[in-house]
Amino acid sequence: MLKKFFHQFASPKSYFRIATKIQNPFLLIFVLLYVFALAWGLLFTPEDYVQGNSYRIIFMHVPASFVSQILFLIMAFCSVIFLVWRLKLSIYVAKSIAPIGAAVTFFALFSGSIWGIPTWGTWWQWDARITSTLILLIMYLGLISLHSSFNNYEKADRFFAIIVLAGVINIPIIKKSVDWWSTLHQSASITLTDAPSIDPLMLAPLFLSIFSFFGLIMGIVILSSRYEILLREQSKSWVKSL
Amino acid sequence: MIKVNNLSFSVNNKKLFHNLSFAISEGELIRISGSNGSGKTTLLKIMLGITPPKKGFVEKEFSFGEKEFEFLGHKNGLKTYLSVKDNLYLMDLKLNDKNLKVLNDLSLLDLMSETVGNLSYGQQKKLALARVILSKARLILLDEPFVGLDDDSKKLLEKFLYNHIKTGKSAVITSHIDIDLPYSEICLDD
Amino acid sequence: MIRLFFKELFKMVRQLRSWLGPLSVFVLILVAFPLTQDIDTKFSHQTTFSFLWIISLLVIMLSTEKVFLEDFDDGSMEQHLLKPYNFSDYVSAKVTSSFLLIGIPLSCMSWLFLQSAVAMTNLNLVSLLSFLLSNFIFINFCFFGNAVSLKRGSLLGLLIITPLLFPVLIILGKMLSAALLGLDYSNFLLLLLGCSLISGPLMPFVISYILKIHLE
Amino acid sequence: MGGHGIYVWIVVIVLFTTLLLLILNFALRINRLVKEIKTFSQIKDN
Repeated sequence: MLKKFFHQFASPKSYFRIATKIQNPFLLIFVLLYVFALAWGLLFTPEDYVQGNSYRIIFMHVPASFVSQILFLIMAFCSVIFLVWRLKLSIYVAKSIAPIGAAVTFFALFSGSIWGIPTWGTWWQWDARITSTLILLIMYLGLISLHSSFNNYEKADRFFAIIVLAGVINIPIIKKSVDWWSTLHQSASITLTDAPSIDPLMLAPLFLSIFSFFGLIMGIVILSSRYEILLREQSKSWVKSL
Repeated sequence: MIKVNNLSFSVNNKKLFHNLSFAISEGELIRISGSNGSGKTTLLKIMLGITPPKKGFVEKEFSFGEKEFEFLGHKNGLKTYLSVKDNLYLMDLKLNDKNLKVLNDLSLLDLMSETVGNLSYGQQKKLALARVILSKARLILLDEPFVGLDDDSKKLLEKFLYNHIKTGKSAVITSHIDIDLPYSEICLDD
Repeated sequence: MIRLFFKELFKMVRQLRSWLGPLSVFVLILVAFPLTQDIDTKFSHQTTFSFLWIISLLVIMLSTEKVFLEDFDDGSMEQHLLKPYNFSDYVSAKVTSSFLLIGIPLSCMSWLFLQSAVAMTNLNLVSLLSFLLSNFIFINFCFFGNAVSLKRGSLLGLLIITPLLFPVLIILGKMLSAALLGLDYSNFLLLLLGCSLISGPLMPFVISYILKIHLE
Repeated sequence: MGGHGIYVWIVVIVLFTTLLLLILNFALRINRLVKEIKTFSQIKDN
């Protein structure tokens, strides 16, 4: 019953049709929203006493690192659906998330490093959060190269799903163990989460920017999953009659 | 003995065969023919249960686990860095008189201590065939068994297959080369 | 099962380069390490241990590079799949034989090197045990990685499984520092034991599932 | 303290370049693929 429902409404064909329709308005809304949130955060919030202007990177860094982890979770969710119900659409979506996730993770690391220069005086610290984010980036890259190294798509899909699941179990473990490891050393001078004195004036644009950045990235995911569907379903008749 | 029902298979959306049904009874030799890339090897692998089919199913009278069948594919399953004797040990073949006689017929007896990597392609193929011949399985599946064999060995294999089906056992082979045996044919070209 | 194990062991013993080669590389690196230091320097415990762990990990990666590729290429893996026994038995026979021929000698050599490099009085047995356990876990995970990237070179699989091994390395490090401070380190040892007890029986099933997909 | 505005602007520029590149990359790929599929099916029809 449920399976039938899935197969009818989650077929690549109907997904593609809906995605094509909503993609542009979706992207436009969230781009505008994000630009608005950034403008609010960058231009209309008071300067921080301790960090000066550099703290404003928070409005780009925090959304990116949040979304980079959420994307992996979504990918794992899709992989489970694919492995259990053999739903093709879910693995198309999962696969199209990987390059975007890599880009977002890279940006999260990059913006963190830039932020580190004025606040910590160094662009890198072997602190728990940064190390686990770096591992996340490596896993995204590994997944991309794994899928591209198979010439049989069906095998590649299954390996992809298995490794994503291994990774998603792995991420909390790594996080926990790296946390554990870093407690041995002195904790970093300023951790990213304990931004000094978050007052509501900063909090509102921060939440708005996280929300809108997430929406923006989901818009890009819709775009790239459309590409993936086209690529994989080329020989189907509905693609030809597009 | 084995029944194939409405089998379909495709790779990357390219159909290999569609709604294929046939049955193999006792004492029957089946030859699967078809052009290159028509899915002969894939069909064998589906019958063996290595590859799952896209649609349809294979009914077996006996379970494949029970040493009732023997399979030889393109790859011989030999260790090239070991001697012929060691390979026979890995295949669980004892060196008793009966087995040694068959090896002698295949003219492998003089090569027992030779490293397999030094043997010619045909000799290696014969060693791999020795496993099939000595296995006493009820069903044997051979993928292109005649490739690389000389005339004598080809005749020997044909004689073996003939005796094999004569005693009520069955065999499935894929081959491009014509054989002097009664067989029923399954053609994978449409 | 035991028969299968002896067959795998026989195959491996006959192929000297698959285990003697990595062991010699290990010895060469052990020799090279003190050469880069002054003769008088006494190594610190932490450095020596972490050096030994990382080198063991690298040598195990090197030695397990083609474990499945050989059987896959010559078609004997297909034959194993069709045999009456479980396919995962074949995998565990392979894991066990490489632990016997590579893991145990590596642990013993690391332990011997430790005796020569730093004076250990109270940690002798425990360090040997930790080497054995960690090498067992490393071998299991490297097999997993190689099964994933069977025909594409081992690099890809290692890229994916190396993050999985970080927690193990961190546990090792924590254990050592606790031991050096004179604190109770049995928790960490138990954790390590737990890791190997989980990965030992579980990994063959995961690996055999992956290999079956490859054989399709 | 104050200042440090330059860092913020670097990050802003990198962010928007990344996003733009991502969107453009996929949009262009889709366009090219659709065109290809169309021409292939036309050739097959004739």
